[in-house]
Amino acid sequence: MWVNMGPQHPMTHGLWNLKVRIDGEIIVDADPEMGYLHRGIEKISEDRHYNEVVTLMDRTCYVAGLSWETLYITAAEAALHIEVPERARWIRMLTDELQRIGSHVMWYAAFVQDIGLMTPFLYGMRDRDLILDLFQSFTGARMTYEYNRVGGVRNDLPNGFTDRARKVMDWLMPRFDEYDALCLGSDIFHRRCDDLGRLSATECIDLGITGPMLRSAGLARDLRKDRPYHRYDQVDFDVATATAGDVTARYLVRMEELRQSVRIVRQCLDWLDKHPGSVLAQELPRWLGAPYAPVGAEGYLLKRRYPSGTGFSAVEEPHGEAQAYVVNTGGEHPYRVKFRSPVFANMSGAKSYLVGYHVADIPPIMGSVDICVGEVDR
Amino acid sequence: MATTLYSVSDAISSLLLGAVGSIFPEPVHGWLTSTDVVTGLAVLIFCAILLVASMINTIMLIWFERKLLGRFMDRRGAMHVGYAGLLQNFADGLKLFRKNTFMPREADRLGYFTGPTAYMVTSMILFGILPVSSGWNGGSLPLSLLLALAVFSFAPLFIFVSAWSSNNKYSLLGGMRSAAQMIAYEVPILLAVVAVVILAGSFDLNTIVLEQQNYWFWGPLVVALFVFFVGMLAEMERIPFDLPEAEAELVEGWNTEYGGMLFAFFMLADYVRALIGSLLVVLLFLGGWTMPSYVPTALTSFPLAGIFWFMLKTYAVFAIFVWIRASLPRVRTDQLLRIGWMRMIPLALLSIVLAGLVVLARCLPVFGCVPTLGG
Amino acid sequence: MAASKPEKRPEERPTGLVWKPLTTAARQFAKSFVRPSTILYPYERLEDPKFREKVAVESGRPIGVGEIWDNYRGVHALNIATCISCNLCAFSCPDLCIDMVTVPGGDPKHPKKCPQIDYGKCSYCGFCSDACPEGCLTMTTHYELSTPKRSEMVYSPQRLFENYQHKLPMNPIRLARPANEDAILLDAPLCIGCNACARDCPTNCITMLDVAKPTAKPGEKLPRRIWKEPVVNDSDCVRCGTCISVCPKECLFWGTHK
Amino acid sequence: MKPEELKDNLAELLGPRLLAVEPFAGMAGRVRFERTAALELFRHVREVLGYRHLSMVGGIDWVDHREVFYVAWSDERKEYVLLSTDVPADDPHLESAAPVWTAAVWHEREAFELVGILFDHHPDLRRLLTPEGYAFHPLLRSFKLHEPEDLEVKTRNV
Repeated sequence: MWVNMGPQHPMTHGLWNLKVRIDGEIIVDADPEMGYLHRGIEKISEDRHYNEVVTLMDRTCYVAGLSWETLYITAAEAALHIEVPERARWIRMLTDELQRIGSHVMWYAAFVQDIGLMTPFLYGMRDRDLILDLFQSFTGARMTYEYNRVGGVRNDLPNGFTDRARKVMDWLMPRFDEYDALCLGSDIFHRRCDDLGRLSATECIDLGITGPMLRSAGLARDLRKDRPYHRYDQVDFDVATATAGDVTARYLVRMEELRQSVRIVRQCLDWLDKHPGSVLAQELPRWLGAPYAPVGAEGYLLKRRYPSGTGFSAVEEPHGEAQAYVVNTGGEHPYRVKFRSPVFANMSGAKSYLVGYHVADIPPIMGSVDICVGEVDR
Repeated sequence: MATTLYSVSDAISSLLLGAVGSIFPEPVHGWLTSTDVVTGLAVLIFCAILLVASMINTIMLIWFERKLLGRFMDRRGAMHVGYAGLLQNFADGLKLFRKNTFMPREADRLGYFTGPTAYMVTSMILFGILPVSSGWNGGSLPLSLLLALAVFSFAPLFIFVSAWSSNNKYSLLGGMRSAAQMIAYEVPILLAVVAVVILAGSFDLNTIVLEQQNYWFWGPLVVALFVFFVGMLAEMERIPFDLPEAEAELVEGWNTEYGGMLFAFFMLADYVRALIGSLLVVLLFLGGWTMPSYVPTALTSFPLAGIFWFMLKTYAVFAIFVWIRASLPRVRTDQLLRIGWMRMIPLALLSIVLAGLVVLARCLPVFGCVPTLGG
Repeated sequence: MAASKPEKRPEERPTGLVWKPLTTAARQFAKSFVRPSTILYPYERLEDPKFREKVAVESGRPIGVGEIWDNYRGVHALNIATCISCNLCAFSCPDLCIDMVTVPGGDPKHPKKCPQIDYGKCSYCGFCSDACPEGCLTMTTHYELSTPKRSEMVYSPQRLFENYQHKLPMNPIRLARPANEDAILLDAPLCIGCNACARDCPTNCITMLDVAKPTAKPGEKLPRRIWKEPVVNDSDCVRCGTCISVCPKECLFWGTHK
Repeated sequence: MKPEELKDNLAELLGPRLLAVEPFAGMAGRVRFERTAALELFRHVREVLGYRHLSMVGGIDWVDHREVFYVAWSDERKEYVLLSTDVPADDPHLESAAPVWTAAVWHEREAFELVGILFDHHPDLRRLLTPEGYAFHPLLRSFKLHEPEDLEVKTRNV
């Protein structure tokens, strides 16, 4: 019997359809169907200024907007040959890590709800709100930040931000122990999640699965360590790994990453306290600094050509490894923007980690993938 | 035994009929005040009181759960309608009442409408059986416990009927799970109740409570209490055993296709069953309306004190159900059934043995009594 | 894969107990009676700093420490009096939700145009207020915009001006603007001296200066043009590019003074 | 791995079908190859050079031709490599990488539906994001989002 789980279904956490074939309560086949949230962000980007694409990035992944902003903007800067001030890089690293905390806490909230825990869901939402408060205090919005600009970030951190962020971090650390008590401390959680959705590291690599799912299978692959971007080579942190490759292992990896992110955030705050400076590059082409000149068709009003180039960037987004590929042919608009969404790849292997388990296992397994449909469909 | 609730309604009935009859001439007056008519109206009034009281209790139970759950989750629960949201559930009920009753095109008409109604009715019948305080009950039967459990276990049938007839894959899966789960947990519940019956020597709930005047049964029968409690969690389909309506994978389980008042029936019946589960726990293990002798008499002798203490205990037991709901995830179907058959039944059998031992111990010369079975 | 044999977990696992979650939830239960984290929104508002302090003290959460709300990007406020109709806000809008509409107060030949914002499309990115050279279009922290009619989501300049007059709290965050800004340069041989740029310049920073009419060599035909050329006063120029877009010969362009 | 090393390594295998190996910021290099060499190159890159993890497949429409690029990651070398090839716009066929990298299945489906690259021997070449039976390849330059007049009006609206 084929059952359509979606596009309107409590398990999906977004708009997508998981078609599963079941035999009694056992899954024998699975086929995810995507595209319900396809907005053509790559196409719209071709008609926008480099800076205006940032507004789309917040909507690409609605739980990790700033990670996607930095992903796109680093690729765009590489394509435009622009150097970024040191302080802006650290601020980007700070925002990436705050966003990772926000996203993982959001994941925790959604995941525990899948296995029937309503209480931690609200704890997660409550704690994520503090991260959103922090974001709001320097970006001006709670979810759609529009904070990054080509050449840096829009504005510096407000006065007293670092103290505020430290207070939030201090408050969050004991909350993570509370999360663990509610999940790992419960035998039922282990009954539900152990040996579920198992994947070995080799399978993960073959299927293109990255992020916490891959690390839970025992491979310590983290772009922040392997290919340091921003200033990750200057901060201390450990890559969280587990060995079992099942749902519990993914939980453990994400929880450990939360704690490591707090560690990185604290180092960033210390650095930012000591090193004031400019946050936006000074040598920007006319149409990249604000305000924006009126434009006609591609490059039509520009007598001056800018060097073309191709930019590639890869960041360790909360869901996995995201990449952006920006082609600049010298106009005000990018010629082509291509994103690689980690969830897209993680979901493409759905069949291999669903078949053989029960229908009741679908929510925890798909929950442990941490699906954000916005970035899958783009 | 003439129950107090019935005598109250009888009095109301004769008063009412006397007053109405006095304005009519003789033959009508005589007929109105005859015993048959008075008794007939008394039964109706009795039912009305029971219905209203149990409905209000059920709705207050929902409010109670919402508020408690809210506090567990670091929020407030319903706040807007009435003081602290007291009237919120009445408003919700009114909203559901106003909604259109619809039926999916391919659904089976008979089963689709019969299922929720029968589920509701069988749940409500139990209020006529369970005593609330000494004398405050509907029918006082020598086998009221057995009848209560028999009626209680009708539910899977009607759930399955409504699930199957709504012609939805999720409903069907939920209905099948529900039936399997309820049947699986019927057995340990009955076995645990057997332990209580052995100790009390009666199937009559009144007698069981009276037997607990000296000591509540949860002391000697803690294993049975545990089994009964877990079994009730499953029967009531509450987290961690709420698989039939596990909303993460089965949308809403067996009531996916229901809306409006039919959905309200399910919702209400669920809470009726939750209330009855809590009532049964109190009646069987926590001494019903009796209080230990060291509680000052002033606290146990005011009017309706029995009902007060009884309801207090019931809500306390329900609060534990809510506490569990707030902190545990749900288990999987196969695990649930395995727990039911492989853990709960042996424990229930053990509790029967324990009950027998307690009965035997009672006849030791130290206690100075003779062993009795069936007082 | 499901088929693979489950291995032994290295992480230890609690044995058969659910005690820890129960106590954790109970602790939170006790705590929430002091101050649950819900805010009764229409009655209690986090914009009020005193209330924020109260919540923070009672709940122990670092909520709203400092000026969190003051930086919010909400509905716009427009000071019509200082608006120079430069059109930069409309150009910079990624969602094309800003229209320039005529407001009373301009001369009939060059009507004054001010932004009208369609909040049904607006994404509150703040590019327009970043772009505004006069600082007359700003974002306030006001965020309650719900309305039963779609047409009411379109805010006319007058309505935005009301926001300004009501002195809603302004979002103080400003873009860190790059120091070097390009200037308008002239490709002189192409210019025909038509005065279009000077006429449409919102800041009147373009003056048409005479250029010497060259003497025609024998046989050569001088171009038919007015012998004037625009000169841009860079300190007054807001870089709106209006002159570039109205230039019929496309002889103005962005560049840097060498 | 330096681009030169990469070039030496691949030149032996592909000969003239290897067009160029250019340096690329943040990567081992950008390998441009003839499309006939696709499967051979993919196999070599994955199994001999160890780029086991396929990250991204994308297409670019350059109007006269289309470019397809593959990004792969090696855990041993800890770096990416970019493989790109051109296919003519009127015959956008390319050998699918799915037999080599399982991960390519969905990525190539996406490249097919958005840029219209036809991957030969792909196990399941259906549309992924757009509805079934959708007639367009939206990321082609010929697919216009809005009429150019819109922009024209906006610019002149001073």
